[in-house]
Amino acid sequence: MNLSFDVDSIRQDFPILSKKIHNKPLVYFDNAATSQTPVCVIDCIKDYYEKYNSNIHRGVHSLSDEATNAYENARNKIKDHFNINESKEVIFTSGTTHSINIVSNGFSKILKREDEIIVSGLEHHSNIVPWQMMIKNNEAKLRVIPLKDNGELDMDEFKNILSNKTKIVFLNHVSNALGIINPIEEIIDISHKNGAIVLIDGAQSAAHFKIDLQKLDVDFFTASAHKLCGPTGVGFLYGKEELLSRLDPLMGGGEMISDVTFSKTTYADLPSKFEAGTPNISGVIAFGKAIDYLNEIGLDNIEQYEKSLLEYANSKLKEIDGLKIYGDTKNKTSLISFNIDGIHSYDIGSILDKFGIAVRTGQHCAQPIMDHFGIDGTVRASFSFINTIEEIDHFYESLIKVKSMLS
Amino acid sequence: MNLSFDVDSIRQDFPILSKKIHNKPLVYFDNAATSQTPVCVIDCIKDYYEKYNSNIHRGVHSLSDEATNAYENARNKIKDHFNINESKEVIFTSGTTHSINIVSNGFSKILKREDEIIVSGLEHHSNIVPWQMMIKNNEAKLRVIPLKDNGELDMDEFKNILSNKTKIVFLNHVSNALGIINPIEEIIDISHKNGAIVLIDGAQSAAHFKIDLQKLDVDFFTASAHKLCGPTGVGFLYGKEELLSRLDPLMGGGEMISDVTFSKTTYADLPSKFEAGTPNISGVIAFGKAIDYLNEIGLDNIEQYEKSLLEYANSKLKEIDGLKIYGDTKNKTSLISFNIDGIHSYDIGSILDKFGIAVRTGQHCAQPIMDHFGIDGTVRASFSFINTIEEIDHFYESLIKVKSMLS
Amino acid sequence: MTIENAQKDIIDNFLFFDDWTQKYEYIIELSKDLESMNKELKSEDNLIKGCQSKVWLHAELVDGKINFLADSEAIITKGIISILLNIFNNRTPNEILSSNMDFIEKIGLKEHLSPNRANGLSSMYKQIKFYAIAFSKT
Amino acid sequence: MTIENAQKDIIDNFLFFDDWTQKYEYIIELSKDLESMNKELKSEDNLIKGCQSKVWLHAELVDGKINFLADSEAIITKGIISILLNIFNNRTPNEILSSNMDFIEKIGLKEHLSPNRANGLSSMYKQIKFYAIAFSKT
Ligand SMILES: Cc1ncc(COP(=O)(O)O)c(C=O)c1O
Ligand SMILES: Cc1ncc(COP(=O)(O)O)c(C=O)c1O
Repeated sequence: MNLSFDVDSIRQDFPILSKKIHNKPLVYFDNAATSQTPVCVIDCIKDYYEKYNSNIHRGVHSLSDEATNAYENARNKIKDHFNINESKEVIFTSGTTHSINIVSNGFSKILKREDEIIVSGLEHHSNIVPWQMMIKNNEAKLRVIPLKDNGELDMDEFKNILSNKTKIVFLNHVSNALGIINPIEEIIDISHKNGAIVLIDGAQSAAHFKIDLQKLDVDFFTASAHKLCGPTGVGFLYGKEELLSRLDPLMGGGEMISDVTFSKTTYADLPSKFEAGTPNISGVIAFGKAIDYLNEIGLDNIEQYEKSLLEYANSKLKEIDGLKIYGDTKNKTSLISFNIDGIHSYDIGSILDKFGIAVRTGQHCAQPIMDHFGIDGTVRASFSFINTIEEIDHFYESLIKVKSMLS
Repeated sequence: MNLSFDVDSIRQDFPILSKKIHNKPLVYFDNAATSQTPVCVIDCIKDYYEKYNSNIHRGVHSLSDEATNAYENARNKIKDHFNINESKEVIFTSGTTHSINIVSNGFSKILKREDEIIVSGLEHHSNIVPWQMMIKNNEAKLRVIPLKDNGELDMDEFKNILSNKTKIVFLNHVSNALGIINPIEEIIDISHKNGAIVLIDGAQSAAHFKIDLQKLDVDFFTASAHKLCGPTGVGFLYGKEELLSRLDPLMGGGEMISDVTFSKTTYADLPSKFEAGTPNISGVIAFGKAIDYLNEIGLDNIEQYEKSLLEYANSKLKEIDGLKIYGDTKNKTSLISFNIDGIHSYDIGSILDKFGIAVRTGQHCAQPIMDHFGIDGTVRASFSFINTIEEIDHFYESLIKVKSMLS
Repeated sequence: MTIENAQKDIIDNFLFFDDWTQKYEYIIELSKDLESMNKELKSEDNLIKGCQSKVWLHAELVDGKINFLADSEAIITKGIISILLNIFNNRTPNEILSSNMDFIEKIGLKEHLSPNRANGLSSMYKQIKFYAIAFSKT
Repeated sequence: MTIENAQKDIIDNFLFFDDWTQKYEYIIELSKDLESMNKELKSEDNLIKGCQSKVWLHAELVDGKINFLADSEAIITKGIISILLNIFNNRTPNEILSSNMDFIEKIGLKEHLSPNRANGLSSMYKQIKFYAIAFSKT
């Protein structure tokens, strides 16, 4: 166990952890769906509405100044945290899904019929549909990196389908269904050598380890605040300035233009061009606070602690007869996707809930992965640094009971 | 003065009103940019993160149920408040700008070269740009309802440009730059008789009087929570079911599809089809709370009280030599847009801020209206039910001082 | 027995149980009573949307009464279907249309009524009513 | 006089004032000192983006030093430009590039430094530096 990591005191930061579910203490193992929110982030939102709520930019009064400063300050925090070159390369969005749509829509007029897009076979819905919508317009071709038996991407096949027709390569950093960490360094490197642009979906990675975007040299990257101890309805899209400048915006509206008459519109500079309308101001500011919070704990500490949780949970769960873990590879985040022989995942989830344990069940918006394993869904327990060894013990014991009830 | 309206006790609901700006009490006359937030809405957000923060839909555990129920409950509140037929006709968006883009993007493939879109000359940027982006694709034509000298829409001209080529008529209910209430009943009626669909932007109207969407028989309607005592980053789009069903979604992602493989996607039913990705869950729930709050006070009371504020402010401001009010018509909300001879609006706004008074200055995202009056901008003081006669007196006296300083 | 009486019976049965474990064990028991459904009937058409585990519901009008057949992959869902069919099987469309689902709350299974798409109970009931409407028009 | 000394002078001047009214009246006074700018120079090219009131800034290199001409429609903005040009006019590109804007905070005009696009001071300073960079390369 990592001694420098005081999980008990960290848990004090999360008001929801004192909640009872069916009279049992809440055991929250659905961190991959959304993270819980520390009190400093909640207070930050409260503070905003109590003290300086105001529309931002172009305001002449002090409140608007204060809100604008806080908003732009949050942009700088994202920039620093992910080691981004310039703050204008940080676009605030309503989340990962929105970010991806900005990129796919932006390229929809740039790509042509002969062009190809490569998507991994490990994707969340959000990563597939925008491209399917896009290729309806330009008839580009969508190609898929197949999975190996264990759920990892088949890199040999990736190299096979990559060609000079490939314009965009697109995948999640970590699979939400399995927790597998993809070899994005290698993928970015090979793709760049072939002249393809790479967009990485960091929705499932950013909360678990430190990410340096300049070092990765990735072209686009995105994550959602609500999986990073931040609030719902906000996320960011990073893009290299030169690329962002080439893309048309997804939405038109106030702030994203520098000049409007009825006959002509001139787009404003970055980042405004992509931030049409009044943004989620309190959300963005609280997102900045969440990043501060994660840095106070330290992502390296988080990574190490979560690794120990995963190891422990893995060893316990494997004691259970008939329990099968999917994507049980070396390089993964603290997430276990499993089934128990002859029992439906929905039944397991329903009964675990009665024990106070929140897991997700079903396809995890990743039907193609389920098809790959020939299953209908899994139980997904996703841990984070707010979880404990004791909770995993309780989980193990509850699973034993579930099994005896259901078989 | 309306006696049934106890503004002092209402002001207690707004923590920000105890704020000092440059050591003076905050006088917030920028309500048209964003409304302030009552404590019950702030508490609602806090409550969400402290007690039932969870991703919604498809979750098997209690937290997810609780969050989903609260989220769908908010949808019902919007439905009831605006007298909408079915809750699935309420789409949650990130705000008015997003809503408008859903409609303009949705029609972008339906409209053809000969088709026409009519937009009023009283529009906010957000209402013009999406259509300019749209007609780049389909070469439809954008026509503008011109303004009369006093700033009202020229209805004769509207009838002239309306034809069987007109597919969409599109305007704000209330102008953000001038506060003029447009005759939307008449516009909807005439448009429908010509077979055109009408989208009304209610960003500036919904906070000021009661709106019955079924009675209006409007096809699409939208507003933003942050102008309705709610949080930032959320709004809604109402659309008649039959019309919403015909539109392709703006964004692709989780929840908005019912079936995905790599080769084909089937869109989910309403409203999910338009709500891709994790929505602003806390924002939507707090939006519902804000609607409750407005209903507790009563929009009829609000309307009457704000009318008295406007009348008083109008009469005071007109005492000031060289002060010119733009759009000073009978039918308007509690908003005054003005200039003082020989003084730039920015100077007025900057110095008012020193007196604690927050107004907006400039073009109010409505350059075409400014062009119409041949001016560069105005000072805009927008009142709401949290403001008082005393604040208007202070405003008047401060303006006198500003004038003497600057001329 | 009227629908109301059938619902009362179920409420009475559930009153016996002290804790949720017993309730769930009973539901699991009930799942075994469900008449088995032919593979061909488990078609795309009979699949109820909005349930996390797959649920199929098939209906036929026989002598003015509706015959339901249903199945699910999840055992708890199956048990709940079994309760529903105990109540709604072999009823006239009108009986079904004038019924309600209050008893679910009374037997402590309210969570299954949630609009949350993970839980299919409200979708199932909607579908049962949908059939009743369709058949009342024939 | 160095840039630093010019900034010190301004700080000293502002120290005289007890309240913001006097400060603003002084700024308004200063606006009148601004050398007038030819209409042709108020071109699209010389317009500084990101200011709520229109601000034009024109620069020329004369004998290794930068001559600035500027104007605004708003009097307060004009006064602030006047302060800036007092400091930065007739300096070499290098002098400008090694300067900073801390004095603005010291004279209590920090609000004008905000990244808020309504306030143009930071945009103006950026533009002044931009010219300095451009001319230092010639
Ligand atoms: C009339 C009108 N339409 C649209 C908008 C844009 O709303 P939002 O910024 O919330 O998207 C505004 C906001 O200022 C407005 O006043
Ligand atoms: C890998 C991955 N990508 C994208 C998303 C979508 O993120 P959001 O719902 O915040 O837009 C998720 C969320 O579940 C995810 O896990």
